[in-house]
Amino acid sequence: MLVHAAPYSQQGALSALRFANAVVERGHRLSTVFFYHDGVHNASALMSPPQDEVQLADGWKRLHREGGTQLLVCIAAGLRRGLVDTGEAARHGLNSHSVEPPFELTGVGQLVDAMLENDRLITFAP
Amino acid sequence: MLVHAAPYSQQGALSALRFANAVVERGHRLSTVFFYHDGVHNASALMSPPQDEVQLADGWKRLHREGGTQLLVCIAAGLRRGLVDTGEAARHGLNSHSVEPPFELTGVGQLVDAMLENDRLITFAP
Amino acid sequence: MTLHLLNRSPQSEGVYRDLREAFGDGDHLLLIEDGCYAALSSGRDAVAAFAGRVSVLKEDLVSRGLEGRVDGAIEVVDMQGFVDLTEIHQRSVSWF
Amino acid sequence: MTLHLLNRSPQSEGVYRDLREAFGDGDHLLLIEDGCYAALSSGRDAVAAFAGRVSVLKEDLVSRGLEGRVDGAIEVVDMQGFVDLTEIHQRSVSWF
Amino acid sequence: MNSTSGISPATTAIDAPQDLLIVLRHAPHGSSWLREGLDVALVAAAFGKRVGLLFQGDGVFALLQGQSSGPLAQKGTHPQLAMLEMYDIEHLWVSEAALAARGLPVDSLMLPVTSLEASRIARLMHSHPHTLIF
Amino acid sequence: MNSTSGISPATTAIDAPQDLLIVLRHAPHGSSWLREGLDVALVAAAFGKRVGLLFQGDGVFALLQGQSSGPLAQKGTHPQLAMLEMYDIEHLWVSEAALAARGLPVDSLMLPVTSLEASRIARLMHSHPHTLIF
Repeated sequence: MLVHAAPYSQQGALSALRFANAVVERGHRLSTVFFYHDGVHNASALMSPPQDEVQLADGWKRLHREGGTQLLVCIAAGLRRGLVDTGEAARHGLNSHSVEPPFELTGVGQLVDAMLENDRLITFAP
Repeated sequence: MLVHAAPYSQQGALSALRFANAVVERGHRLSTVFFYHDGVHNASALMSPPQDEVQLADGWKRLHREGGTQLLVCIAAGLRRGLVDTGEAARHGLNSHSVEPPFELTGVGQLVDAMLENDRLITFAP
Repeated sequence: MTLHLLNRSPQSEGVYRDLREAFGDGDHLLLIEDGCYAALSSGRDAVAAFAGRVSVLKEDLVSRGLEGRVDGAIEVVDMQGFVDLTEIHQRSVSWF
Repeated sequence: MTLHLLNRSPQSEGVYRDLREAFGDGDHLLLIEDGCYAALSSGRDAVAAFAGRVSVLKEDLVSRGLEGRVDGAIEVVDMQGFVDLTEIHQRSVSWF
Repeated sequence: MNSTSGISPATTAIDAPQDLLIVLRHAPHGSSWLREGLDVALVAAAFGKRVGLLFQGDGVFALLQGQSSGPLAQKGTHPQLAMLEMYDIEHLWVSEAALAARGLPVDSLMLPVTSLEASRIARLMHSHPHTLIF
Repeated sequence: MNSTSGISPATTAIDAPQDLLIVLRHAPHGSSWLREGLDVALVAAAFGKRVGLLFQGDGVFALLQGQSSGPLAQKGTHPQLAMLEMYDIEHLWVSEAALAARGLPVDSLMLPVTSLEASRIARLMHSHPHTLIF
């Protein structure tokens, strides 16, 4: 699954998570979610939506915990947009970070691999 | 000035900064830039674009330093999108933050005030 | 055979135009998110080229208050139907 | 008198349509960013309703390779001209 | 031409410029534009400003009856619209052409609105000192 | 109908499906879609995959000659396009209708491309096992 849509700005991230849940419920394995373009914002550990709104990050983490789905964040798209894990923060001299496991920063090559290795790829756009 | 556009995803943030510089060069005072919608991402202290690309954050800070322009970030739009200063991080139990001075988290009321107090408002959209 | 997903209202005429070029024999279109507005009779022109091969996602219709307003030629599918469509078609592409 | 800013290509027909409704006597349109593509002769229909009251931002034309291709009826202004327009007009609105 | 649903005659006056006009061009649910535009309207009203709303383009879909919360309990914008009256936001205008293009009769909407033809929309914008488009 | 600029006859074959087809529908500069789509193409090619590109809609503006860097030295996408050949990305297709609607002759573009009418675009997509739209 490829997610280009940012949470809270566009519906695409909600649609993606809802579809992911439905696929898993059907008994399929969802091996990888790759976050690209503004979709990288799904990986932010700093989102604090109001309590009575959807907590998207929890949904993504549950997919990982319960089905082992990899949550991959494009590193090039992410660094430009302020998505950094502790390693990248140190390398860029930042005293804060915004990406935590199970989200992993990775290269676009992983998207290409995932596309060719899996039966199906579905994209959720902004 | 009202900025809805995120850096690196859309040209709007670049256009806004370029226009801001031109206005100041002309001798006008730019009292306030208000970041709303995806424009709140301009306030991220964690953006690490490649060295050979535009460093937008530096441009915004220079406006503040040289002309006293207020850099206001909508707190409701920002919290949903992972823009938190140290105070909000503490309040939400986060061990990292993404917004640092001279950017300030503030309410939409400040946008309304700025709109009514200033001669001109110009919006840069995504 | 390709499943095309489209999430833009008919207001985005360019994306409907490009989809028409790319839509082949045996393909299917699923309208999701703001694409649901193309399932109204006012959206008939936008999707006329795909006649008989268009579905729309029920959950997105319901939240928009569109459920009773769908053009008769368009099939309403729920989330399970969405998953079915991705199983039936070898691949999907997303237009936006 | 209002200065209208527009940053979408003519592909986004809906925003041009809504702007036409809102464009009043004495108003002016400045095309910026991807709005520049409406300054080509192929964009003539999109901006016909604003004839004689349309400018396009030079810097955005240049980066897109459009400088020599602008329709004769449209005035090219640089960043200083953009600032001038915001001084002349009491207010501006941005369409996207 | 100019018609209203007849419920609130106050909304017929376009000669009652408010402090701020908010133009809503985006449909509910698909993006946060509509919600964030309405947030500005509600906050401005709470700060004592007189606010008018113009629904244009896909923004008219915000006025459909029967909307509900979205997938994963995503909030809709209809609860915000239901609060407008409480905030004294009573000047609601809608593009006649936008309604017609979408086959929506003005009296089928969830709120009483005044439908305006194009020339009156241009006049509406001229009569307001401040306009924001969402 | 099918025409090429004549510089590279290899690009005429639509019967040469690649591992991955990237469809580019967005104009340069205004958003990062074009850049990020081309990044995927270049990385896939660097990983040894055979990649074809289809320019559709406003994506055809990516092929205009004479582009340069943007405001505040924002990089354009024309340097990425200039690198395609080095990455062995040689199958470049463009929508004939998209060019015509924008008044762009196929031989005025910065790269040799094969222009395709609608029915051939549908065939092109069917012949590729993987397609991504940007």
